[in-house]
Amino acid sequence: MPSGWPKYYALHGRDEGREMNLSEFFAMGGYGFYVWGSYGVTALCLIVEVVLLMRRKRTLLQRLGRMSRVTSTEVKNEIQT
Amino acid sequence: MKSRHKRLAFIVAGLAGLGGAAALVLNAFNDNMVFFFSPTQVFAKESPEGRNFRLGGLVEKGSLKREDDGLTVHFVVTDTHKDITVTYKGILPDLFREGQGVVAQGRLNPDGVFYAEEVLAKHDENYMPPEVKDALDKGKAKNVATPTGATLITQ
Amino acid sequence: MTSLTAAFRCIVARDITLALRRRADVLTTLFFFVIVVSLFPLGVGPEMATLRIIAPGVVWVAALLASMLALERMFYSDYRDGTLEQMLLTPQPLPVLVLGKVFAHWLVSGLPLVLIAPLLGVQYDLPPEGLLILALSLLVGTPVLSLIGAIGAALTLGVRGGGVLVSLLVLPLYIPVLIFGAGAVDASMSGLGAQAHLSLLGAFLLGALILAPWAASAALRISME
Amino acid sequence: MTSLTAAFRCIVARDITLALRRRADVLTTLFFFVIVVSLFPLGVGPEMATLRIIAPGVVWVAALLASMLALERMFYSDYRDGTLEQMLLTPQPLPVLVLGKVFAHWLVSGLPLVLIAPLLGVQYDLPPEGLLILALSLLVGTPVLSLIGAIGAALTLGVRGGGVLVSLLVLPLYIPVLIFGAGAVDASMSGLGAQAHLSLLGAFLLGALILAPWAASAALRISME
Amino acid sequence: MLEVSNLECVRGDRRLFAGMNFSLQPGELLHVHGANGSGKTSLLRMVCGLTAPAEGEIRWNGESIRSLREDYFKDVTYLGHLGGIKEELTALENLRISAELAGVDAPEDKVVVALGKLGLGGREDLPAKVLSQGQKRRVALARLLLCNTRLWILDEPFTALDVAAVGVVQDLLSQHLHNGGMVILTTHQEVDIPAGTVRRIHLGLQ
Amino acid sequence: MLEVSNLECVRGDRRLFAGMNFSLQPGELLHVHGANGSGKTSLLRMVCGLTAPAEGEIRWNGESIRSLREDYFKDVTYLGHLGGIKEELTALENLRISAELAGVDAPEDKVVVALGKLGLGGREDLPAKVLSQGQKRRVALARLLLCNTRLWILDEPFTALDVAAVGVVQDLLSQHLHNGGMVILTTHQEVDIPAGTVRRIHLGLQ
Amino acid sequence: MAKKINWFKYSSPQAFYPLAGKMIPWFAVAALLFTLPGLYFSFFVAPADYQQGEAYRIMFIHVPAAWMSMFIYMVMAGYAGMGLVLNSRLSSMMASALAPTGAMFTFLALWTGSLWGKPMWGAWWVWDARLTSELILLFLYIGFMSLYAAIDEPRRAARASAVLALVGVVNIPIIYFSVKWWNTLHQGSSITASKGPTMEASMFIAMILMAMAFWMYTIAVALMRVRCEILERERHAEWVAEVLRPSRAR
Ligand code: HEM
Ligand SMILES: Nc1ncnc2c1ncn2[C@@H]1O[C@H](COP(=O)(O)OP(=O)(O)OP(=O)(O)O)[C@@H](O)[C@H]1O
Ligand SMILES: Nc1ncnc2c1ncn2[C@@H]1O[C@H](COP(=O)(O)OP(=O)(O)OP(=O)(O)O)[C@@H](O)[C@H]1O
Ligand SMILES: [Mg+2]
Ligand SMILES: [Mg+2]
Repeated sequence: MPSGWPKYYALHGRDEGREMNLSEFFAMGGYGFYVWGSYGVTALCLIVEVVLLMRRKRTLLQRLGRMSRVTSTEVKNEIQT
Repeated sequence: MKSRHKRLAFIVAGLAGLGGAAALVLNAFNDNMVFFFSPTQVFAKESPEGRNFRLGGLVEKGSLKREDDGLTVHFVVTDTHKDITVTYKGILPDLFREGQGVVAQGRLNPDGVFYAEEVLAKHDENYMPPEVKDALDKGKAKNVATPTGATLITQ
Repeated sequence: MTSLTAAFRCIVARDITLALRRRADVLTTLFFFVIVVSLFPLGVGPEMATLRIIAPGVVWVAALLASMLALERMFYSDYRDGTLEQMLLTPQPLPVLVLGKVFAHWLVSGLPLVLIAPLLGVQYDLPPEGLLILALSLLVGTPVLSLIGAIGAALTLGVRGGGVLVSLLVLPLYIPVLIFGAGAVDASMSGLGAQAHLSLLGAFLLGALILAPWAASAALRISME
Repeated sequence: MTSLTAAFRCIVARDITLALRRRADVLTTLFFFVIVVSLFPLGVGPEMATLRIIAPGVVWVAALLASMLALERMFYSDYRDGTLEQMLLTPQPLPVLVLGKVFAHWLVSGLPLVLIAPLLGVQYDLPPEGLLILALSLLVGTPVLSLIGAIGAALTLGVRGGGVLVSLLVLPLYIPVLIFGAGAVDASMSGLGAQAHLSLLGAFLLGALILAPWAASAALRISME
Repeated sequence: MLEVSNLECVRGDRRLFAGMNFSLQPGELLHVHGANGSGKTSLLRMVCGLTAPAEGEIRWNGESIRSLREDYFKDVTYLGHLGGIKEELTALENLRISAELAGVDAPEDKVVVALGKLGLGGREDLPAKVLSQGQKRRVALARLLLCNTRLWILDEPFTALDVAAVGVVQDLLSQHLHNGGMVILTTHQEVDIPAGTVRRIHLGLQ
Repeated sequence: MLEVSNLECVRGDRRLFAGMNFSLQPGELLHVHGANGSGKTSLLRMVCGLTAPAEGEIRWNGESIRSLREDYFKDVTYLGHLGGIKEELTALENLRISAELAGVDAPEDKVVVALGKLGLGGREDLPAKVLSQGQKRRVALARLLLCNTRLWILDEPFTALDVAAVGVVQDLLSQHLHNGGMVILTTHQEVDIPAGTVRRIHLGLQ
Repeated sequence: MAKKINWFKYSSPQAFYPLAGKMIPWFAVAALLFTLPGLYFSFFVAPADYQQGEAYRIMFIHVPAAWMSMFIYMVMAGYAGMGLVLNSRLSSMMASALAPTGAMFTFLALWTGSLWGKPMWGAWWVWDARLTSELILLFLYIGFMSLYAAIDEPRRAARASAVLALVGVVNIPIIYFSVKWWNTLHQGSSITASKGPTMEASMFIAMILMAMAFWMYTIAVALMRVRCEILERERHAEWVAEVLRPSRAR
């Protein structure tokens, strides 16, 4: 644990100012499941959303690219009429 | 011309209706519509008899007693005017503390003891580190304690 | 102004005539309500104590489902045969016509529920006061259901399979009505007085009366595009 | 014989394609089921003890209602656009086509209920064994509902407002399924073993499989006159 | 009186027509031609105000129909692919209700006369559902006799009609034009209107 | 081949016709005439076997169609007021499914050709709901090209069709008659069939 | 017509498409720049609470997610209304681009709330006013999206779902004031205009940082989605073909 880390108030703040260690950090004073469950799902949702969007954009561009190659002349005609 | 008059009439009627709705809402909030009953209400026989209801209030300081099985607990719920003893068998929520808000669901026995089937902790909207709390408690203990109680008791 | 009330009356009379021509429809909403309420003792078992507790909830949920199902009839048949199209092209303000349709719909599908609910409550061993409040809460609550439902029905008109999609749109908005409706009966039975719940329901009713016809007619115009 | 299975497969494939084209429909039956089951705690109050008692009844009643509502879709759209007419004029035995339609309908509207029911049961705090029996009873019971429902749907086809009239015809026949379905879960939870109930449900299924397609196709021919 | 300027119609992905301009004066009939799917129905619904155009404007007496709304509908009668006939109501009831909603006074005898003119005498009190295709269509057309609107918009009015009924409708149209009315119609049948100016629009190059 | 004897039709309270007799030989077309509401649709549905006659009998190759049932349906194609087109399916899927149910083998290219003949080339993969009135009707008519049944029963096949499509259908009919098929149709439009014998029935005295 | 007025320039999808493309990276970076110190403050600077100990750290995502769920709905309804009244395509596209993200934040508020409620209150879920109305919000989002998906014609879909969005707006004040109006189990607001935040400064800062991060994220994601939407709906327009040409060369 890098020693320059800030002070961290441990469980219920009785012995304030003590340096934390990693497993204590993950235990979150016994609430690890709830805290990490929240943060984890949140991160997951955000990341999944972004990934889905990127995929959507990629497939869309591919499809439109294919379409524009096939019908680009046709599209123009339609617009002129 | 004529349709404009109509439109005006519609708007007036609409506003009147909204006013009426607002009045009814206020009326409803004046009345008691509660998630739970306070001990005072229970003593005033406002709470349902012979069926389950929710009892809310503060856990009286120093009233919590555990039985030997480690599961059954007794404590007193107060709204600073009246007290009711509650018996509960089960796991208490972590936020359950003496002096803190609690909502218990269960029924009132004729002996005046409230048998709870479910206990929920209600807490206040203050967030601060413990030492600040200590300092506050030392200084103006009353001011901090009242809002907690107030949220529970006001309806 | 007189032309408005004339149009309103004309629509109400028309829809009620139509409903009487297909009386089966009216009776079957009612029948649905009755049968849902009566199915529960079959599914849940006949213990009176349990039944009394669940009674307000069951009756209200059944009323909610029944009036949701009846929604489909509010605009759909007019849509199919083109009379709705004609209604949109009428020199009357559409919200007035919509209000007329909703009112007729409620008379035919909501009011019967209100009238029969006390009888069903007796099945569940509700005390007289509970029965009264049950009927009252339904009397104030079911028009709200019809009004909110009109919006959903109008929105899903053109849409295929709208008959079920409508539940998705409408049920979330029904939830408050359900809570306060069933809450009123609960409160009165536990000796608390249902006034607060009822006035909230009344507030919903007023709000819906003002907003729903506008929203529904906007939705109708969109659906007919 | 091969032409029979080919026709059966063709109808099933067609109806499933159609269902996938209007996916909203499929999802909304499911949604209806979910929301009915979830409404009850709102109306009845959130006490776990009560909820656990009423759980099998509520889930079964909800399944019954959901599959009843979905019935309307079984023949109606085919009737409206004349494809049903064409089906009657097909050189295939009608009961086979009807069976195909019922099967596709169940795949789309019954099976999802079976799959999601255990999740909903968890809301009501059912024990794992109860959940298993719940799913099993639904797996055997919902096809019966679809089969019986097909008769009702076929009978009420031409009739205006049949969508609700169908409940009048079909619900009485659904009641035994409901009683034994909910009873199976109750029995297993009270430690009695659900075998007897489940075998009865199985008997219903076999009976319905044999009788319903004939009855429904006769009803269809009558409705199309 | 009716002016349409720079109208564009898009359905789904397809632009059916664009830059359409025409105007219609009293006594004129506009016959919209075009192959199946060329956008005739779409055009008529736009002119009625049922659909909003993708681009362009429709004006009635110089004002946009979007802003006129109900005041425009006072002057228009539309008859679409769907007749707007309720099957449970009798022919008589159907017509009386639609007249009342249109704000027109239609006493029973007047309606009976109108139905008689369209060859439905004696069938006034049958529910519309037992009428045949063509008879239903006739009931819908009887509305034209009752309302006294200036602009008639008729989408395939002659479908399902037998020769006699076609003749009646043709007479109706001539008379309306003669009285200074306006008509927009589509039909695939060849129909000639003796009186009044007939203008044509041809839709679609496909 | 098709013999109808002493047929009577009653709808509601009214007897539409009675004592009707006719027979149809290969290569013959029967054109059922009559005013609106004279019972044409009712007659056609009876001949299909959809409705039971009030009196009289219909025989196909000497056997009553009531007893033939599915064997009769092998030889018949019916096109009613409703097209029998599912709106969610594409034109292609619609046709392939109805061919398969009719027990006919219809590979994709054959269906595409049929659609092309009816002027729907390039629209094979559009869901039918976005097609116009007339286009839907064309899809329904394309069935005639796929099935190889002997007896076609067509209720107003020309409604909503533009001139080009009417021509195509006329050609289809001639060809079918030429190949020894039989046709029963109703239409209010005047349509002539170059090849084959055309017989007429006039319904209704009213 | 609208194109003549200058500040309407970007209300056309054609002009907005490249602009959105340019803005996305900025907002994405901003989101990251708020997240990092936000997380640092949440876990290392903010002290444990005197009552709730460490569990209260869920607040740093629960509250921003709940805020965003309501805020996005308001913005979405605003855009939808604009699309309805002004008939501008871009507004309706923005509305439908915001909906999935809004639904996600609503879900997250519910999820984190439940995970917080179990240890603190002793129940995953209670039917109190705040929780119920937030659940209704989720259903409204889902309804909006399904209605939009159920109608094939994009313009009609946009207009129909706009009506629904506007009707649903009444729910927002109910969510917000529910803790005042009813006696909920959910706590009252900690941040009020009159009293100021009733929480420690470092906690408050952490919450604000996370809220800013979510906000920036929302903008970036909504812009990405609206770009897809624009391409899909305008795929036949000439400018789309123009846009696609360089992407094919790449
Ligand atoms: C599923 C359960 C929950 C839901 C749906 C929910 C919903 C919400 C919503 C919508 C807000 C924003 C309202 C506003 O800005 O005033 C909010 C704020 C908040 N919630 Fe929750 N909540 C849940 C559970 C909890 C729990 C268990 C706690 C704490 C024990 C909690 C603590 C807070 C706090 C501290 C705020 C900020 C209040 C403020 O400063 O305005 N929530 N919640
Ligand atoms: N919702 C839609 N999505 C996509 N395309 C559509 C939609 N509605 C209509 N169309 C297309 O618009 C075109 C015009 O339809 P419209 O009904 O206006 O034709 P029409 O000229 O009236 O034809 P008909 O003579 O057959 O009645 C058709 O090609 C149809 O495919
Ligand atoms: N269910 C019914 N009850 C009573 N009368 C009916 C019923 N169905 C049809 N009719 C009557 O039968 C008659 C014939 O109807 P049908 O549809 O066969 O006529 P059609 O010759 O096809 O007319 P069209 O040219 O208008 O299509 C009509 O006069 C109609 O009123
Ligand atoms: Mg057309
Ligand atoms: Mg006919």
